Amino acid sequence: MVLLVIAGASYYYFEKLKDPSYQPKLRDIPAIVAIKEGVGKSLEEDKPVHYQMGASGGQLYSTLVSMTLVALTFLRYISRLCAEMGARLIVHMPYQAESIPLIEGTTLEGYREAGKPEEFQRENLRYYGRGALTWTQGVTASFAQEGVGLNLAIGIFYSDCPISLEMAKYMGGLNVGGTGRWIMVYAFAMMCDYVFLGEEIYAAAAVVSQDKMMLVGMLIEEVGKFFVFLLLGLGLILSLVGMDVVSLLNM
Amino acid sequence: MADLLMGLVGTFFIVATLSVLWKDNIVFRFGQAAVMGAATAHYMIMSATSIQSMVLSQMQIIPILGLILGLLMYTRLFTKISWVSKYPSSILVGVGIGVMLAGTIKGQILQQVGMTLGDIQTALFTTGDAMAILNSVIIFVGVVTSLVYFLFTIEHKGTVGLIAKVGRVFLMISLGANFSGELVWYQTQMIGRLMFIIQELLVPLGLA
Amino acid sequence: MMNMSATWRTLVPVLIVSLTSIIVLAPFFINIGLLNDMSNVLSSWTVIISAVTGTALGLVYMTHAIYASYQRNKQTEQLVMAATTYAFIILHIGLAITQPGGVNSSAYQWWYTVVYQNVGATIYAFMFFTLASSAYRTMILNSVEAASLAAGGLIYTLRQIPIFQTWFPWMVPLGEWILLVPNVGGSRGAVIAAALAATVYGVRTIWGKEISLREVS
Amino acid sequence: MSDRPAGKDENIIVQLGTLPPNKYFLVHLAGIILMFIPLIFPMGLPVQTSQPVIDYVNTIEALPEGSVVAVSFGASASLLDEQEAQFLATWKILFSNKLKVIFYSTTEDANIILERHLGTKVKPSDYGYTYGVDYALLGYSPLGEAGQSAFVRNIRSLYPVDYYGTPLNNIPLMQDINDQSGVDLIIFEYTSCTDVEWVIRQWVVPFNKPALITTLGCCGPMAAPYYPSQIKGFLSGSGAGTEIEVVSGFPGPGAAMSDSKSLGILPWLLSMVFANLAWFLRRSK
Repeated sequence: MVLLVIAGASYYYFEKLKDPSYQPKLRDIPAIVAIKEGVGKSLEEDKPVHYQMGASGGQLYSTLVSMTLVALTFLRYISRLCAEMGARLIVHMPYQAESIPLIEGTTLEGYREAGKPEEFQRENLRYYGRGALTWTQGVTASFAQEGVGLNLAIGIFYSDCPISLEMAKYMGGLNVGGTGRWIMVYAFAMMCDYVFLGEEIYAAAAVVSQDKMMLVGMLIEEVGKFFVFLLLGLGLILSLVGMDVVSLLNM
Repeated sequence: MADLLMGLVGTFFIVATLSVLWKDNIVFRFGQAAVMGAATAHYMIMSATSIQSMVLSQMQIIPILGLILGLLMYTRLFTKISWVSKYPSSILVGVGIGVMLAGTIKGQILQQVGMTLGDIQTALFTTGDAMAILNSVIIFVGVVTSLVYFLFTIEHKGTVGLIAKVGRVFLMISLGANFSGELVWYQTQMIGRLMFIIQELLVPLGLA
Repeated sequence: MMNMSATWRTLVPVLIVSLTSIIVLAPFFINIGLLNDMSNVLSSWTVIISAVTGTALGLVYMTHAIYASYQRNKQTEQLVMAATTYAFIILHIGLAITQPGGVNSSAYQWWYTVVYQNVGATIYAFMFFTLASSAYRTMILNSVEAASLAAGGLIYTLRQIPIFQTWFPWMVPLGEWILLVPNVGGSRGAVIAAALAATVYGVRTIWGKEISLREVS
Repeated sequence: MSDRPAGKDENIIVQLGTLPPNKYFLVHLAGIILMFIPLIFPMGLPVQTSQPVIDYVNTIEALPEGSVVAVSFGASASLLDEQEAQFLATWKILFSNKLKVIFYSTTEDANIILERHLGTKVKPSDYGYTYGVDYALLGYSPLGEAGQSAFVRNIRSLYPVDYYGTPLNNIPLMQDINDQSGVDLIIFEYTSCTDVEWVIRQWVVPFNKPALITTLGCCGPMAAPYYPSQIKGFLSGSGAGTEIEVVSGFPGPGAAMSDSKSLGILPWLLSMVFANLAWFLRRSK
């Protein structure tokens, strides 16, 4: 049923998109502006920009794939920004080797959009082997030896992320980041200068992509949220009169 | 002797890893280089073992097709044909999307709503005590207000702003609880390492 | 010719994504033997593909980074570190191949325990300190949000520490209450919101409208 | 606010409340030392038990003798300290209640740990168990949630042979068990917090199978919403490990950690008090 509502809303908005004057709008998310500031700061301090999508952020065939896609959208944005502004970008790749082709492709695409594909260097894509342990160590070492200007961390983060975030802070970097895994959001809330709380990464991805299709995606989602409100409201009334709402929803 | 060696080498790696808390130093860098090698090798061995058991030991057409798709991933390394790697990647993403859609809607949307309502119902009609009713109402308020915080099309001003603020308080308490769960867990890990040093190094040396 | 190649480069991958996801999704709604089989085949391919990339692709990129870093900064230390990494790779692979029992041999297990498992556990121990120092910086009662963060954090921490359970027995039910009531309220909202976002991503991808994948060249 | 380091003229409380990172290292060091002492000189502080843990033990003990329990084992080698006490106690309860156990793993590490611990720390043979008759090890499947889905529908499609290569049909225990209907209880053990949804989606929702989970301390909050309606009981973290040892009466590694935890947290708590005092002092100026 939810799928139907969302598919219906998608259809409505996709049709609406055909009108070129239509411009969807979302509320401000301060952390997006901070990304640009951070790249500027890196340039001033002559330090690289670091991008990480999580030690285990390259999951393509799991239920978390949507977050990998969000991380790729941001990767494209940050690589375009770095190419345009002339900052050096270091991408700490997740350990899932199967995601490497997509990551390299996306980074290159960002450089292409900025018109500087020749500045892309494969050596700036770092790989550290299996598991969170070596990844965190590798990232920490890279922070310590190459310096941190901006540390942008968006993607699937597991319990290992406090180290990479706190170490970036420790080495004087500006932390911007967020994850959709609610359990780890606390680390971002506590350690980042600017944070995307949970689902905000999806909205922010839509904004940075500057693509109407992505923005409309957020509107579709809002329809979904109002549908959930409706369910909650109706459900509350029905459950107060004693109907078995729970098994109704489990159908 | 072998036990003592394990204690020594193990303790060395523990100290090397933690030493970056003080500052970046050569012992930390050496430890990092070694672990990177070990982890990469372990991954390679595990992957090779999977290929051996899933493809090479059976030599059937479907696994071999999978193997070929996997090899296509390596086209990424050659600029001219790098686009070929999109094919296997697309299969991976497609499977991911399918699995995700199947599980997410029912488990994470409808059931979460159902549980929220179910709590109220249980509290009202089964348990019936005031505290349970209050708790279920607090949960309900938490769910609604935190969802309002995640509305992106409405600016957070006025009444909506106030509701979103309440939502943010709920979110923050939840974050705090997550934080402390992890903090105590990590402390356990630290204690575990100290126990390792005691058992593997100090006991063989006769110091504990 | 140009058009043809554009089709192969952009359109076909999008179609593959849509088709694969529909095949994997369908068995959850309808029960058709063929679809189930195809879905199983696709699942087994994902494992094989990731295993094939796992055998060497990462190593290629790692070597790139190590080599470039040495070119930039030709110091003996860099050389020693690179040599250490490769020595450990060779050591592990060598043990796995030569020792009877491979990864289950006692020699491999020795190294596995002492390096991989041990450092892994230490990394988690390390996190205790990073969390502690970040809390020291942020859990200051200077706003309602920070105060709620601190309240959730400190109370549930104290609830888990045995000595406080003895000193303040009321801390246990209070900690449980934080965990089971306000925490559940907040996290359910967040989980629902994120699930909706993920669903929209999924629907859009099946529809062939997802841009984060499409133009990757 | 308290980010700003203290000036020389400010008082000692503000100084202690705004330590820069390189000096805060000393608080960490004090923590390490205080954690170390009770490991050598144990203090034996008492432990309180909580409802999810009691329910966890009761659910297992309520099963009639000979019931089949599936244990989905997803431990990770680097996280053993957090989980060891939990699963060792769980196994002891399972074995002493004469339940039949099917172990299968969801992580690479889990198999190695499973084999090592069953061979050394909790030996099934000590409880009169025979391999194949009373318990079986099916091995590792890399499929994640899809693996759980396959397991509940057709075990043999996922595991044609067991861990040692014996066809499932030749294992007495597995003769009549082909899918979830042959299993009376699922104990789901995992280390990645969102994996709790696997057991909910694959076991509980479609088949309404009684489920117990054991996980890390940090995953407790994620599992809590499912308790007690969908999950009958849960263990999260080494604290629960200590508790289950108390509830079940089987001693294990959990007890030793308890004292060390109590002392080791004190320097940090103290520093938090100073951090807040420093903020209030500065604001009142």
